[in-house]
Amino acid sequence: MSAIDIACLDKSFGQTQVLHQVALSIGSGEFVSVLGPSGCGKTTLLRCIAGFERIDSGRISVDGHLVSSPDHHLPPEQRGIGVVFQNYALWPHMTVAQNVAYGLKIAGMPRREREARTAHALDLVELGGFAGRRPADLSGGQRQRVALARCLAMESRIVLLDEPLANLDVHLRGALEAEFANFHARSGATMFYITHDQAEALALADRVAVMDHGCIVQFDRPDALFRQPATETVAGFIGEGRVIEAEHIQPIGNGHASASLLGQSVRLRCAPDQRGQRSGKISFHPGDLELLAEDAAPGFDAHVTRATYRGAYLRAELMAGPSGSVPLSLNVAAPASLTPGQRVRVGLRDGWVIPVPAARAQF
Amino acid sequence: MSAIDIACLDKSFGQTQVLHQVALSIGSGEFVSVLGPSGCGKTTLLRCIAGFERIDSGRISVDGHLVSSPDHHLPPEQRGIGVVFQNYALWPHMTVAQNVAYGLKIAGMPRREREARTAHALDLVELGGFAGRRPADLSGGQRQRVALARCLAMESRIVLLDEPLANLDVHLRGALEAEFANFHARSGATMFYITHDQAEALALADRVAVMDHGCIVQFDRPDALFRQPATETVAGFIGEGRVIEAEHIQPIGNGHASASLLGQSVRLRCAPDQRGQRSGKISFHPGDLELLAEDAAPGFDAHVTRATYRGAYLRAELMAGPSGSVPLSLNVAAPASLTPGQRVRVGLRDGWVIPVPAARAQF
Amino acid sequence: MLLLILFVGILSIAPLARLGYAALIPDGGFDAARILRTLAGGRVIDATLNTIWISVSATALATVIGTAAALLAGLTDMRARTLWVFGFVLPLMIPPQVTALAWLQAFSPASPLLGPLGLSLTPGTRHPLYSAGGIVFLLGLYNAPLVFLSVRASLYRLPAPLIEAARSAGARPLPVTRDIVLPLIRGGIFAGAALAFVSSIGNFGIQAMLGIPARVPTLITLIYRQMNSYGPSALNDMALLALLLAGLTVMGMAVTAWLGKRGDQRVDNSSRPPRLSLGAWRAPVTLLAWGYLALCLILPLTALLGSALVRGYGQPLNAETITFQNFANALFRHEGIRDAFLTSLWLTLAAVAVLIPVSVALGYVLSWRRGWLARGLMLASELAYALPGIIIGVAMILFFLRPLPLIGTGLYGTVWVILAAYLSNFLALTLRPILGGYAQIDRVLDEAAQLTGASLFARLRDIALPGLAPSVMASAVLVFMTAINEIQVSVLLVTSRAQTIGPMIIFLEEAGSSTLAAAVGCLMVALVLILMLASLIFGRRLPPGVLPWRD
Amino acid sequence: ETTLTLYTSQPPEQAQSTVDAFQAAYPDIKVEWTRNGTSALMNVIRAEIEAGQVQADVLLVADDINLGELKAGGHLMAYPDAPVENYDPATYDADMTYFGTKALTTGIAYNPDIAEPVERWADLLTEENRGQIAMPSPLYSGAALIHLHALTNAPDIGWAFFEGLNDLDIVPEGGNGPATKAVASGMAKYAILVDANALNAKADGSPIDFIAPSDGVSFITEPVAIMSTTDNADAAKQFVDFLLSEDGQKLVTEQGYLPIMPGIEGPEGFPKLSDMKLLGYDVQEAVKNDAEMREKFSETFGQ
Ligand SMILES: Nc1ncnc2c1ncn2[C@@H]1O[C@H](COP(=O)(O)OP(=O)(O)OP(=O)(O)O)[C@@H](O)[C@H]1O
Ligand SMILES: Nc1ncnc2c1ncn2[C@@H]1O[C@H](COP(=O)(O)OP(=O)(O)OP(=O)(O)O)[C@@H](O)[C@H]1O
Ligand SMILES: [Mg+2]
Ligand SMILES: [Mg+2]
Repeated sequence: MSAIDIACLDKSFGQTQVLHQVALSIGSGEFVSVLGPSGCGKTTLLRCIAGFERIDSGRISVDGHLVSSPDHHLPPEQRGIGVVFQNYALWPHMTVAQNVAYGLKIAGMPRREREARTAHALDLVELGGFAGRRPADLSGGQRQRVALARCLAMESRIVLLDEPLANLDVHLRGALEAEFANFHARSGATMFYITHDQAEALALADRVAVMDHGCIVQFDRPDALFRQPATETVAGFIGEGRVIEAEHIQPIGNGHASASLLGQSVRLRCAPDQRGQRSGKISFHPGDLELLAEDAAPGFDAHVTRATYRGAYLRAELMAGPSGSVPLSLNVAAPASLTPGQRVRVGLRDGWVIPVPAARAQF
Repeated sequence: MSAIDIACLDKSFGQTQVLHQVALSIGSGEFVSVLGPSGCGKTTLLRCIAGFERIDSGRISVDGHLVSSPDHHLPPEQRGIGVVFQNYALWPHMTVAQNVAYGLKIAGMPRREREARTAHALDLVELGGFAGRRPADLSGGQRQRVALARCLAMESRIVLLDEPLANLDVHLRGALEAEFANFHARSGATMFYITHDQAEALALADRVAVMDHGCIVQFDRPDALFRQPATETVAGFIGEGRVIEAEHIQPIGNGHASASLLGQSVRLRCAPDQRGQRSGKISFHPGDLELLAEDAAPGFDAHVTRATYRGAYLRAELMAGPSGSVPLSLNVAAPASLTPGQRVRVGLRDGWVIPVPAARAQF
Repeated sequence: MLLLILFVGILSIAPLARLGYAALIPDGGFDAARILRTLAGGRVIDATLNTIWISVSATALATVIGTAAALLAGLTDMRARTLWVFGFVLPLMIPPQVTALAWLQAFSPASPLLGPLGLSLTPGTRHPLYSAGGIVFLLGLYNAPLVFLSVRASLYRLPAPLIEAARSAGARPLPVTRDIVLPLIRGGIFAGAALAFVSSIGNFGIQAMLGIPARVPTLITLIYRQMNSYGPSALNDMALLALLLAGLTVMGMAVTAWLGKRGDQRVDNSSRPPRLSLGAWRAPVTLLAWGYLALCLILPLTALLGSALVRGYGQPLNAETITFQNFANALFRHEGIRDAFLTSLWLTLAAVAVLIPVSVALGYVLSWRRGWLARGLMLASELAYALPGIIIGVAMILFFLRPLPLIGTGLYGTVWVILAAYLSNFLALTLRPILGGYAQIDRVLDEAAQLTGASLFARLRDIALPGLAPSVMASAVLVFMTAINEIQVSVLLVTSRAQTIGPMIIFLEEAGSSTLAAAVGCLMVALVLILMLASLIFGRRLPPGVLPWRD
Repeated sequence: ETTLTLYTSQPPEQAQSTVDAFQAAYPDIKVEWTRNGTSALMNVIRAEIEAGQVQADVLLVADDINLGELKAGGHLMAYPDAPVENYDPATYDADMTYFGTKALTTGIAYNPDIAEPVERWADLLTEENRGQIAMPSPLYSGAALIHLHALTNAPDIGWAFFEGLNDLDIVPEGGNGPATKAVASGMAKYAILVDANALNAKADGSPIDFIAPSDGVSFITEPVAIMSTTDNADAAKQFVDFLLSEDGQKLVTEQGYLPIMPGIEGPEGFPKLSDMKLLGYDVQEAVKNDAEMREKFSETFGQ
């Protein structure tokens, strides 16, 4: 049975429609990430599920029970859904421990057990020593961790998290990512995890929903999103994908196609039902490009416009194509050195033909 | 001349000392990132520079003028410093445009010019269409962008930014990173940029200050931090570095040393004045490890404990060493597949001997 | 800062010091024995104890009613909230004596209300309102709108996510209110309580009308009695009693301030205010709320209107006796009434216009700068509010009688003394809610503006003032309502050149023109109602939450 | 042109008409007047005295105990040549510092809808009237204070009457205004009230009427006095002259009060001064034992 079932959901604020016909079906115990650019409606979707917003049309069911429809609205406190808020929403008049314990107290848990659970949750987020502080005396990241602990302590069956790691450093993030994975494995709770960090989304989730302008554009397993993006938006959003125009796309069977890219013939992956197209969009990631020797073939000439140091590698922004106007990105292993203006030759190892929606497909 | 000069700065809140003897000298026009775990005192340091906190001891000079010392305190409005706050600090009663324009209005800029500048700043953060909204009607990321635009519009000579990109998605982040770089190049302003994202810090900064527990542990160029971390903390914090114990470290000249690691002899980089040590800490990054054939030598045996999908690559967490208790991380290029429990053999391509502070160095 | 010190210094501290001098050193010598004799009399001690428990209980009652009303209007989806809030605030405009008399009549043997229902008291039994309990009851009802205004302002700054977080933790509306909402608006609640306390302790109208027949002496009635006695020491004794009352009041304010400050109430107010659904309770709660209004507004209002529509007080109102003569007289015949009204109106507006900026500035210093100087200023302002109005009047006379050093002529006998007295007396009234407002604003907003180079003044105008808008509006409404028909302060200061409407109504009463006085009262209520309606129309462009009666 | 400052307790309308009439008679004198209740005025004057800056030149207030007190403090100026030839010496001060201008008697008011008229003060003391008599308090009202002095002075009334009231649960409260309202609204059957209050209300149609008890009424004279600190003694004297003149006394009738110059008709419906038994008292004595009197009163009524 689905833990959360959303059908045809619309939501507007005044004149602006924020969610358009959102449909999602999340299995019980599933870990779903929602990924999308700022302002695309992620938080609004979460608030609809939690019951903070009434919906304009459509329906939301939780565990098979209808909780939201335009004329039925179960109040949030009766949905049994845990939420970590984007702006923390800590209660300023309570100490850290009281913030974490409040939900347990409301649930009527005996004091002893409550204190143990609170202490444990605070330890998980490495805030054991801060139990007596007030939120105002904490750093930004510490506040976020309190919000997290507050939700973890409730051990709800369904947990919604709104960018829970946005303010944390890599280490803590790594640790808490692992903790989420653990918590999920241990408790079997259904998790609905909003993030704008695709690495986080891909690493944690069973499935990822990519949103854009209030619509869900793809809802699929992480590797499918990465390797077979359904639209340009998804392709561009995941793994620093690059979308460029190719010509003469011709399926050659076995999920592959040949195409002509910047005047060179290349071999790409494609959908099984891909048809021949005069032109189309293809996508690839920086890791799919490699630096070649001066005049190796097949390859593209390009010049470097910007090179930034990324620790393990150097990220180079390139301009390629006949008129030097197609932007590409390339990762080069660390000891290398590239300077703006330098001319290089690059090769494409892998790429994907973005399928054309059925209605528009034509040769 | 230094734009910001900090000497022997101490700062406590009540009983807790938050900053310990912080010293930093930031050149005019330099882009400095401050990197450190949550709660280490980054925001507090920023607030001291901006003039919101009085300092307990030490001194802060801006452009050669003393602005803070225990008995002298120039109020923030006279320092001419721009700040982007961690929690945005938008004025709720003003529209987005009014928020951005307020500082210009105060500075007495004529309306026409002010409007143009405001519109430009909002366009930069892709909020052109939101000028008339109030902060309460914006998403979290949109609020952050308004805060950013507000600061950019002021074009201060010194700009302090407190995690300005924390709530933004990768794309916008990339765009704004580039915008910061541009702004910096164009204006020659001195930038003091707090972040917990080391990739951001390394990519943008001329120099990076790494903080921990209220102290500056290293202040150096990005590549130096990455390749020659001064302490274990830095090594661990940058580029997902791993620190493990090695024995029989012996300099072999030319900035290299030999050592014995998990029973294998390896060649490492070291400081020019490195001396022989019976044991010491060495550091390396996931990218320095490579997957080897079954029984290639030299190499270490390990088993996989967790493998997560990261898009371009697979991140594997390993346990190595005689008793299988030394944790390692390894990145494997995309098409590979590793499963928990699997045994693998890995080799170390590069590593760095963490120098022992002079006083403690001994054989 | 210097200006603030001057302002509070001249308007609050100096007249008070002059009064303290009159009280403690009557004839150039400090006479401890006299002070002891005056204060240690059995009657004074009795009155002090009565005063304390009556005003504390009345404050508690007012706080409960006012807070409940604010929660209803500010947090729930009760029907017709705007209209209801109008009705809830309006009784502030009806003089307390009228309210008290209306209640007395409603439950008297000859009651036109209960009589037909067969519920009226048998003649000869003691009226139940003639008791300490009765005083507490009426004072509580009368002062509830003060608390309401203050709490309402606080509620607007409460961000919805804090409530949502509690609801997603499983808390139903009642626990949410108890655990999250109330602690976060406690600044507003206790600011309101402080106002209610001061207003209760110094309310002569109700305490005298019910307390004297009930033989419950209180300090304020004692002071007025002293005031009417003869002899050279009368003024000094009265000043002494007034200081005692002021002392009690300041203690009360200190307690409420302390209670109100505990706990961090700073909230991020860039999100929208919350609203809880009453669900099935909506209809009954709405009914109850309107029932309360009927009692507290309609009762005294009909009494007032009933008197205004007949020629002679006590005539039954019917087709034969009904007349609009009184209204016509008030509006067109008596020029004095019109002049007095206009004077009151501009005095009130001037007081609001001066007090609001001063309070915002003073609040800034008190909330974000602190320091003993600021505390001293605040204490002085509260003392001035705590003193019964009539005492302020005396202090003003004592202080402003001589020609002022720089100007050369005295202000005495002009409207300016009345304005000065208003400024001195009502400073605390505006300061309290505004301090409550500051408690909820995160200082980082001010810091962000500081960075742009904005001066303190610009920041007060552009950042603090709009952020405080709901509190500021509540303050302004409080001052307006209190000052427009103010009596006690100005009654000693009015002259043929400077008349205000409050004393004018009293004089009409004294001259036996009760029905004309009632007509003037009705007109005042109508005027305020019109102003409120106008504010709804012209207030559309104001940010939400600024007008207490609009969402 | 001289400016005269007048402090008066007359209702504003009447104060204005008095001042207008005076200015018409003496065009070169301008009167600035302050109107307030007697006790409020006395407080103002006390404060002014305390500050050493007395503003008033002339006082025209309700009762003479207040003036007696000012006189005792040396704050009043004597006017030996005042035109008092026609007046009863009981109406002005023997030392010529203040002069009565009208008579306000205190008698019994009743609501004809619910009560019967009575003859004498003692008739009020019956069980049916328990809690049904409104009475201004001498602690607040000047007229009531004089009433207390006068009645306790009268040998056949005395304190017994007030004790009787207390036994009936009567609590004196406030001034004449509330007492008038109490009777007119039917909350009380009777009130101890000033004539003008009752009779003017009656004229307006209120259900109220006035009785002058046969065993005597107390009265106040609304005296006028000149402050000793005045700079305009001449103008002040002219003001006193005017009030005591025939024109001045006719004005009193117009304003709805009983004039005290013999031969001048009172307003319609008012009992004639000569038909009433007036209960006097010794002002000097009253000023002296005032505190004692209040004390005893408070004790009697347990206030
Ligand atoms: N007003 C205060 N009173 C007491 N302690 C405080 C106060 N403000 C900050 N601290 C403490 O000082 C330490 C440093 O806080 P700071 O805000 O500088 O951290 P930070 O490095 O900015 O962290 P983050 O990355 O989480 O924002 C934290 O442990 C915090 O709890
Ligand atoms: N109360 C509101 N009134 C009007 N518009 C709103 C309101 N709340 C949100 N919006 C708008 O709805 C859109 C979606 O907002 P939402 O908060 O869901 O975005 P988000 O995807 O969570 O973004 P972010 O990653 O920046 O938090 C935004 O354009 C926002 O400006
Ligand atoms: Mg969001
Ligand atoms: Mg911080």
